[in-house]
This record gives sequence, C-alpha cells and structure tokens, in this order.
Amino acid sequence: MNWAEILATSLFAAGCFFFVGGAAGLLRFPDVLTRLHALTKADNLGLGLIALGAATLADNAWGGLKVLLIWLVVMLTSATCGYLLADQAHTSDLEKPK
Amino acid sequence: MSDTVSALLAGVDWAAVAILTPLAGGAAAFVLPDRARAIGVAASVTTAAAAVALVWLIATAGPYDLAVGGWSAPLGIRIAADGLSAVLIGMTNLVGASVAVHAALTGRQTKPVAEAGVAAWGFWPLWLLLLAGLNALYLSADVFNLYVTLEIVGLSAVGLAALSGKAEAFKAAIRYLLVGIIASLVYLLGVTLLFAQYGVLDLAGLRAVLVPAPATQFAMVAMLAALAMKSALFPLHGWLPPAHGNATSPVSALLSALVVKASLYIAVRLWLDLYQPAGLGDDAIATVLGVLGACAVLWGGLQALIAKRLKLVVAYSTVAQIGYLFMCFPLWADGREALAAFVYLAVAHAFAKSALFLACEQVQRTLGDDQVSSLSKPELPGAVKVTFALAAVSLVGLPPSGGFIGKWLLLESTLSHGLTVWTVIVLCGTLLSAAAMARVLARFFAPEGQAAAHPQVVGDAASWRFSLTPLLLAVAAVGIGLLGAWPVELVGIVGTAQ
Amino acid sequence: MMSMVATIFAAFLMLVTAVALMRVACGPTTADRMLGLQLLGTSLTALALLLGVALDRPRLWDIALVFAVLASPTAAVFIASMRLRTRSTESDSA
Amino acid sequence: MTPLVLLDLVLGAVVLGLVAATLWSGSRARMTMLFIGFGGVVALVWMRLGAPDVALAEAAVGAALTGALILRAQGSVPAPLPERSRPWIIRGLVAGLSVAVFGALAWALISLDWKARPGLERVVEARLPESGVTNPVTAVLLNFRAYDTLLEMAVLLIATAAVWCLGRSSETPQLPPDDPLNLALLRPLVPLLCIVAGYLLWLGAFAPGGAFQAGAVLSGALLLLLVAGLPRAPGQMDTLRLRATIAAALLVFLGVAAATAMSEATLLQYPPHRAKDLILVIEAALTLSVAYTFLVLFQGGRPPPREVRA
Amino acid sequence: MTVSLGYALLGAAILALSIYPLVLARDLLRRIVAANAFGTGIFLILVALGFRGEGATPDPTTHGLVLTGIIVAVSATGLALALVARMHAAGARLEDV
Repeated sequence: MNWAEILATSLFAAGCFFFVGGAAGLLRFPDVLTRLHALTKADNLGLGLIALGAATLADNAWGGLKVLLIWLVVMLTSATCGYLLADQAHTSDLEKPK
Repeated sequence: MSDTVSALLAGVDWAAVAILTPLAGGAAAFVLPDRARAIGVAASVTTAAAAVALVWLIATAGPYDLAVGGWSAPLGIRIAADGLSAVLIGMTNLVGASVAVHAALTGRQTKPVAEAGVAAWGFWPLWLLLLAGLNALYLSADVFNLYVTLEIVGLSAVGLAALSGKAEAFKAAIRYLLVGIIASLVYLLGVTLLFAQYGVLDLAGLRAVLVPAPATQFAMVAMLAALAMKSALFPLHGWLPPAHGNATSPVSALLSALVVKASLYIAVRLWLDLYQPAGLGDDAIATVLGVLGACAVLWGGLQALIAKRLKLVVAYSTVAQIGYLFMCFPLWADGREALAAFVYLAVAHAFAKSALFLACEQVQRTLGDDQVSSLSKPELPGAVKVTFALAAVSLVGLPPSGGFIGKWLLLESTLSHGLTVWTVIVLCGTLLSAAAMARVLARFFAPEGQAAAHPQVVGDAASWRFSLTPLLLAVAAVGIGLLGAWPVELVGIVGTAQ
Repeated sequence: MMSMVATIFAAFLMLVTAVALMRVACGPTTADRMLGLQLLGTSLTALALLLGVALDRPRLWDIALVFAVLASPTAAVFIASMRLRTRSTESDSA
Repeated sequence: MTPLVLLDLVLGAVVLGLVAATLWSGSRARMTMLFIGFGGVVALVWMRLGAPDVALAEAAVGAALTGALILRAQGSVPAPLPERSRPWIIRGLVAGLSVAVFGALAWALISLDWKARPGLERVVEARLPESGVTNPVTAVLLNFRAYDTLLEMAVLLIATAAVWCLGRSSETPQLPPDDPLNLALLRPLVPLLCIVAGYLLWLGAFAPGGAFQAGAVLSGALLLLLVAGLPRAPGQMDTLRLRATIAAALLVFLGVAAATAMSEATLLQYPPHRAKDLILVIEAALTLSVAYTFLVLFQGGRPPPREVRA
Repeated sequence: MTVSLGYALLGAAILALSIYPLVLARDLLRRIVAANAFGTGIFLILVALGFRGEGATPDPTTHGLVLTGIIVAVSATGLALALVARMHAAGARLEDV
C-alpha cells in the first residue's frame, strides 16, 4: 500500500463512521426535526470524507474535480431540501402519521 | 401486364414506406393538431397504397426480406414478410384506411365531449402510430423487435380506447392497459429466456438452433400465454367487451377488427416456426388451446345472445370469433394446411366486424342509445340494416361470404382429422351467432310502433357519410368469398427465412 | 488491494442503506420517510464512488454524479406534492 | 469468502427485502417511497454487474423520474379504502402461481449452460469500428438495433399523445413561491443539471452515457423549474414549439431512415463516414424529446394553449 | 458463473414476488408499482446473462435491450398513472377494476 491508499482507506473509514452516526440518529432520535438535524450533518460529512478518499485515488485531475463537485452538489441539495422539509413539517400536517 | 407492374413497383422498398409513412404522419398530426384530419387521411391512404404494392410484389416475386441497417442477424434486426404476413398487412391497411376515411367523413359531426375535455384530434396521431405498429409487427422477424411493436400497438390501443372520455371508458382502458402490460412483460420474459439459451433474437436464427430444453419450453409457454391474454382467449377475455364496447365507434372497429389479430398473428408465427423444434408441437398444448377456443366460441356466442347493448353484442361476437381462430391451432400439428381457414376467418371477421361497429355509430346517433330493446324503432335508415345483414351473413358463415369459406375449411379440416367434437362445436357456435344476429336483425326488419312525430335525430345522422364506409366494408366481407383460390395461394408463399 | 478495501467498505455501507430504508418503511410521518430517502440518496452516491474504486472502474463515478444531481428534483417534487395535498385537504375541510 | 461475495450477499438481501417490503404490506406512502429507494439500489446492482449504461438510466429514469411520476399520482389520487380481501381460493391460486413460476423459472435458469453462455459481445466487438462510435451500448442502440430505438420513439410519442387526450393537466404541485431562499439554492442546480446532461450526451459516444440518460437528467432540470413555479418554466403551455420538441426525435430519426431507404443503401444503413455525425444528431434530438416527454408525462394532461393563459 | 446465476435467480425472485400484488392488489397504484418490479426482475435476468465475470467485457446487446425496456416501462407507467388520476377525477372507484 502506498501513502495515497493508506490515506484513502482512513478517509473511507472515517466517512463510514459518520454515515453510521447519521443512520443511528435517523433511527433513534424521537421526531422529524431532531432526525433532520442529525442527518444533514452526518451524511454530508460522511460523503465528503469518502469523496475525498476517492479523489486521492483518481487517475487525473478531472476525476478528482468530479468527485468534489458531487460533494458540493449533495451539500447544496441537502441544505435546500432539509430547509424546505423542515418548513413543510412545521406548517402542515406532515407530522401527523399517515 | 403483371410483369410491367412488378417492374414499376420493384424500385421502392414498400415495406419501409408502409412503416415510415404512418410514423411520420403520426408525428405530424401530433405537431399540427389543426391539420390532423387531413394528415391522417392522407397518411392512411398512402400507407394502404404502399401496403397493396408490397402485397402485390410478394404475390408475384416472392417473400420480402431485409436486414435493417445492413446488419445481418444475429447482430441486427431483420424485417421480412411471407404470404401470411402479406395477407394480414393487406387486411390491416384496407380496413384501416376505410375506418380512417369514415372517421374523417363523420368527424365533423362529432361533438367534442366537453365535460371530460377529450381532444378530438387525438384519434389521428394515435391511429397512425397504431397503424405503424401493426405494419411493423407483421413485418418483424425478430422476437425482441416484436416486443417493441406489441407495446406500440398495446399503448396506442389503450389511448384510443380512452378517447370517448366516459368514466366507464377510463375504467375499461386502465384494465386493458394492465392486461396489456402484464402480457407484454410475460412475453418479454420468454424473449429473455430464448436469448439466454441461444444468444439469438432472429426468428429464422432461432428456428435453426432451437432444441427441446427447459428454458426454451418455459419461454415458449410464457410467450404463448402472454399472446393468448393479449388476444382475449377465454378465460382471459374479460377486458375485451368493456374496452371495445365503451370506445367510440371507429376505435371499436379498429380494436376489434385489427388489434386482436396482431397478437394472434405472433402466436401463429411462433407456433408454426418454433414450437415443433422446441418439442412443444405435440397434442397437449394444442388441445388446450383448441378447448379454450371452443369454450370461447360457446361462451362468446351465449353472451352475445343475451347482451343488452348492441355494441356489447358485437364485442362478445369478437370473443367467439377469436375462439374459432384458436380452434385452428390443433389442426396445425402437421403443417400449414389449416392456415387458409385461419386467414379466411381472420380477414372476413376484420371486414365484417369493422362494418358492424361503424354501423353502430349511426344506430347510436339515430336512436340516442344502443339498447337492443330499442332497435325496433322505425327511424333507422335502411343502409344500416343492410350493412348489418351483410356483415351478419359473413359472421355467421353463410355462403358465399368470406366467413363461410373460413368455416368450411375449418370444418373440412376437423373432419379430416377425425375431430368430430370440434365439428359439433363449430356448428353450435354458428347456431349461437346466427341466433344473436337474428335477434338484432329481427328488430331491424320488423319495426314496431309509429315513427315519432318529431324524430329526435341528432344532426344529419341519416346522411350517407355515416353509412357509406360500413356498407362497403360489409360488401367486402361477403365479397371475399368470391376471390377464389387467390388468397390461399398467397398464404402458401412461405419465406425461406421467416 | 485497494479494491478489496473498498469492497469491504461498500458492503458495510450497504448495511447503512438498509437502516435508511427501515426509516423509509417505518415512517411514521411522511417527512420521516423523506429523510430516510435523503440518507439513502447520499449513501448511494457514496456507494457508487466506492464501487468505482472496488471494481476499478472510475466511470462509475459518473453514476454518483447523476445520483447527486437528481436528488434535488425528486425531493422538490416530493415537497411540492405534499404542499398540493395539504392545501387540497384544507380547502376540502373549509 | 472474498469481499465481493460478501457485497453480493448483502446487496441481494437488501434488494429482496426491499421488494417484499415495498409490495407486500403497508401504506401507500410506504410503498411509493420504498419504490424510489428500490430504483436506486437496483442501480447499484447494475454497477456491480458491469452495466454502467443501465445503471445511469436506472438512477435517472427508474429511480428519479418514475419516482416523481408516482409521487405526483399519489398526491392527486387518495389511497383506496381498506382492502377487502379476495376469496381465499383466488388468493391461494395466485400464490400457487407465483411459487410455480419461481420454481419453473429457477429450474429453467439453472439448466442453462452458464459456463459457455452464448452472447453477441464478440460480434459487436468485431463490427464496432464500422458503427461510428466506440461505446458498444450506443452502437447497439443507435446503429445495430437502431430500428428498435426508432420504434421506441413512437412508444414515447404514443404515451404523450394518449396522456394529452385524457384532458387538461391538473394543478401542478409547486414549492412555496414566496421564499427567496429556495430559489437562490435551486437556481444553481438547474444549469448544473443541464451541463451534466450535455456531458452524458457527449460521453455516450465512447463511454457509458447517452441520449436516454442525458434526456432524463435534462428533464430533472425541467421538473425543477416547473415545481419552483417560475412563470416562464417550459412545458406550461401547449405551443407548437413544445409539440415539435416532443416529436423531434421521431421526426429526425425518420428523416435519417427515409434518406437511407431512398439512397442506394438499405433502411437505416448509415454511410460509414457519416455514421458518427448522424448518430450524434439523432442523439441530440433524442435527448430533447425524452426530456420534454417526461415533463409532459409528469403533468398528466395537456397543458392549456397560449391564449387561455394570456 | 455463479455470480451470474445468483443474480439471475434474484431476478426470478423479484419477479415472482411481484406477481401476487400485480394480479390481486386492490390499489391500482400498487399494481402499477408491481408491474415495474416485475419488469426489473426480467431486466435483472438479462443483465446477469450479459455479465461475463470481473473485468471481462459484458454483452452490450443485453444492456441495449434493457435500456429499451426501461424507456418502454416508464412510458407505460406514465400513461397508467395519468389514466388512474383521470379515472379518479371522473368519479370511478379505484378498487373496482
């Protein structure tokens, strides 16, 4: 294993750790808003670390850039949608079980 | 003379014209709704002309065969047509063009069904794409390409069935769609397994390599079941009467006369080409199909006899007629001899049934509804009655109609195979359909009561526009019986490769 | 070597998606299900990246890109449909 | 047990559990949402089986678009009454049928010769240089079996025409219109989706990608514009341009087919030196048509004509 | 080899699991979803057939067929969903089909 692979492995491991955190929060927290809170942090960090790990293994600069772009897009999406979802959960009857 | 005509025609790929013209027409009618009717009629008639040219060339110069894109099988797709395809292409395009002309003649009078907001133009793109799908289906020699054409036919038929905008029509359409989706998927499963075993999708290629193996047999049974479902074989026929009975009349005519034949054709094609080498050409499956066909003849006949609405009488008669067509399957165990019976029955039914459904429209407009009980009102124009009588002659199978020849060939074949029970069933079915038709005709020709002082005829429902095409189609249904041996010879043209 | 490591992480991350799917299945509110789908989307993106490494096919990262960009239309349609439904129930009761 | 086998087992278990949970029980909402997830997980299976083109299409079409369609329908059609159960004999028969189908299918599959499976990869590889592209899947779709794709365009047009004939589109679901934040955040995503669509289209000639995938991503952008409630979002009015865009793929494809049929070549036989350009032109038209077709399928009816709106 | 067969059997299982809801579910939406799952089962068998082992070139024809199938499936789904919505608007009950 060269240094890039070691770095990538540790980044993958850290990313998976955050994913587990997010999943645990999603499963264990009591209501929508707290779950949302746990989720947006964890999955973005998790994906970011895994993306960083993948980027270190990329063959060329374009591959690395693409991976980072993916991360940016996911962050943007999750921020927007998390906001909209929270808004919607507040103002409507979404919180009632269906 | 025929040589000159053939030489003139030979320069053009008429099969390509017959597929591409309706596709282009369909797209154009979609893009330009204001011109949809003109485009529709022009494309239908052009396509019919191309189809006639194609049939002519096949009759004089032999089967058609083309590797699309120049890629020969197994890489590419082949389109091909032998005598059987030629007859069905001819039938489809002649009946189709007639129905299209009828729809154009009467379309001006059609009031848009405002409450459901159904677009009146929708008939044209959907019909042209359906026509393209039918032509492509009869020309296809590739099992996966057949799947795509089946989907074209199935989806456009559903779209057409929903056009009338009634709640019952939506319900019938969704049922029709679900049955169609299930059947297509099961067919696709069969295609998958064939490809799994042989890596070939071409029909001729498959015929050359097919062996009796579990995957092949599973595939063939699945495909046959799917096609039986699409063709409304008893007891999978439940979707047909509501779908055909609740559509607008031109659509009912197209669905009943043409669309059910398409899946039936694929079943016949696979049966003739692939079942023997797959080790399934034996009696068991053929007998099952024949028995179900017989049940359909009796059940459909019975339901037609007791149906309350005229369009349902006609729709149930389709169920019975499909039964006859499936009764042909057991007779093919040793070759193509009963194919002529199948073709005569199918073609005669197409003409007679389209005539009946189109005539229903005038009945509905004149009387305001199509209850069988109100048919004895005297307002009905004579042309409708004559149309019904002629079409009934062919459907029941009286000489000299096309239906008569078909039934005669079928009876002859059952007798020569020693299948006496089959003979009895054909005769019973004939009696039943004669009774059903007599029930309608008796009311037509023995009007009760006075004509209303103020006839509530909608618009010019008595106009020739409504009666011309159905009458011509009914005359054709009878006249097919006078064509002599020509259709039989045409069916006898067997491609080397399809 | 790297492909083996990535495969193990991918298998592990698959289990995380199973957890997310459990939240989608159990709800209880529709917003909870949507949150589950959001975690699923993110972990699928990560899985596509990992599989690209595991199977040594960097082209699979393009699929991660598609997962990432198409998460927003799906979520937007979801929220918009929920709004439409809430509004129509409100007008029904009014 | 190698790690890959471990991955296969986990993946298989998740897929199987997911199908059962989606179809076999629970509320309508549970089914819809799980089904969207199902599309995503299946895309992973395609990746695992070396089918990135299919994975791209599944991620875009199977998960995102089908999901959007079903979410929309779920919003406008209330869940049915609690299910009355069917007679036990019918349920038993259908359950028996399922088991029988699985048994027979499994038997048929196991009986295949899995060591020497027939396939066309050699033939495709041998003829690939003549096709004008280097991605074999694109070569199959747009050259070797282009006729299938031509007819498939007809299927898309039929679906559109049929949906339009059902009536006017009902109210489009929209995001909160008065919130500047969501617009500010969504706005960069639309050009990004367009760029990704263009990238996939360009990629298709030599790597996994292509017109269907690009079209699906582009329709994601159109959907976003539509639900964000932008006043000039495409697809809100029934215009000549909209209809022409939807029919463009079929018309362009037909033009190529007619030109080839009339020339000395046969139907859809591209001149070798033009094959690459023709495929690119067809694919560009296909991308646009696919994108707009999905948009109008989402709307579920014919949009109003220009006059009504003005 | 076993990988292909395993995934093909998974496809068969998906397909078999979707038959019951496809035929018997009262909710039309569930039947439509089941039809999609049934299709996915078939596609899985096809793609598994084309798989030739790690690193080997898969059969692109199967991928082409599956792509065609996916597009056809989404067209049919779109039409079916629009019909269901229209049926509901026209006042017909969804469970009577």
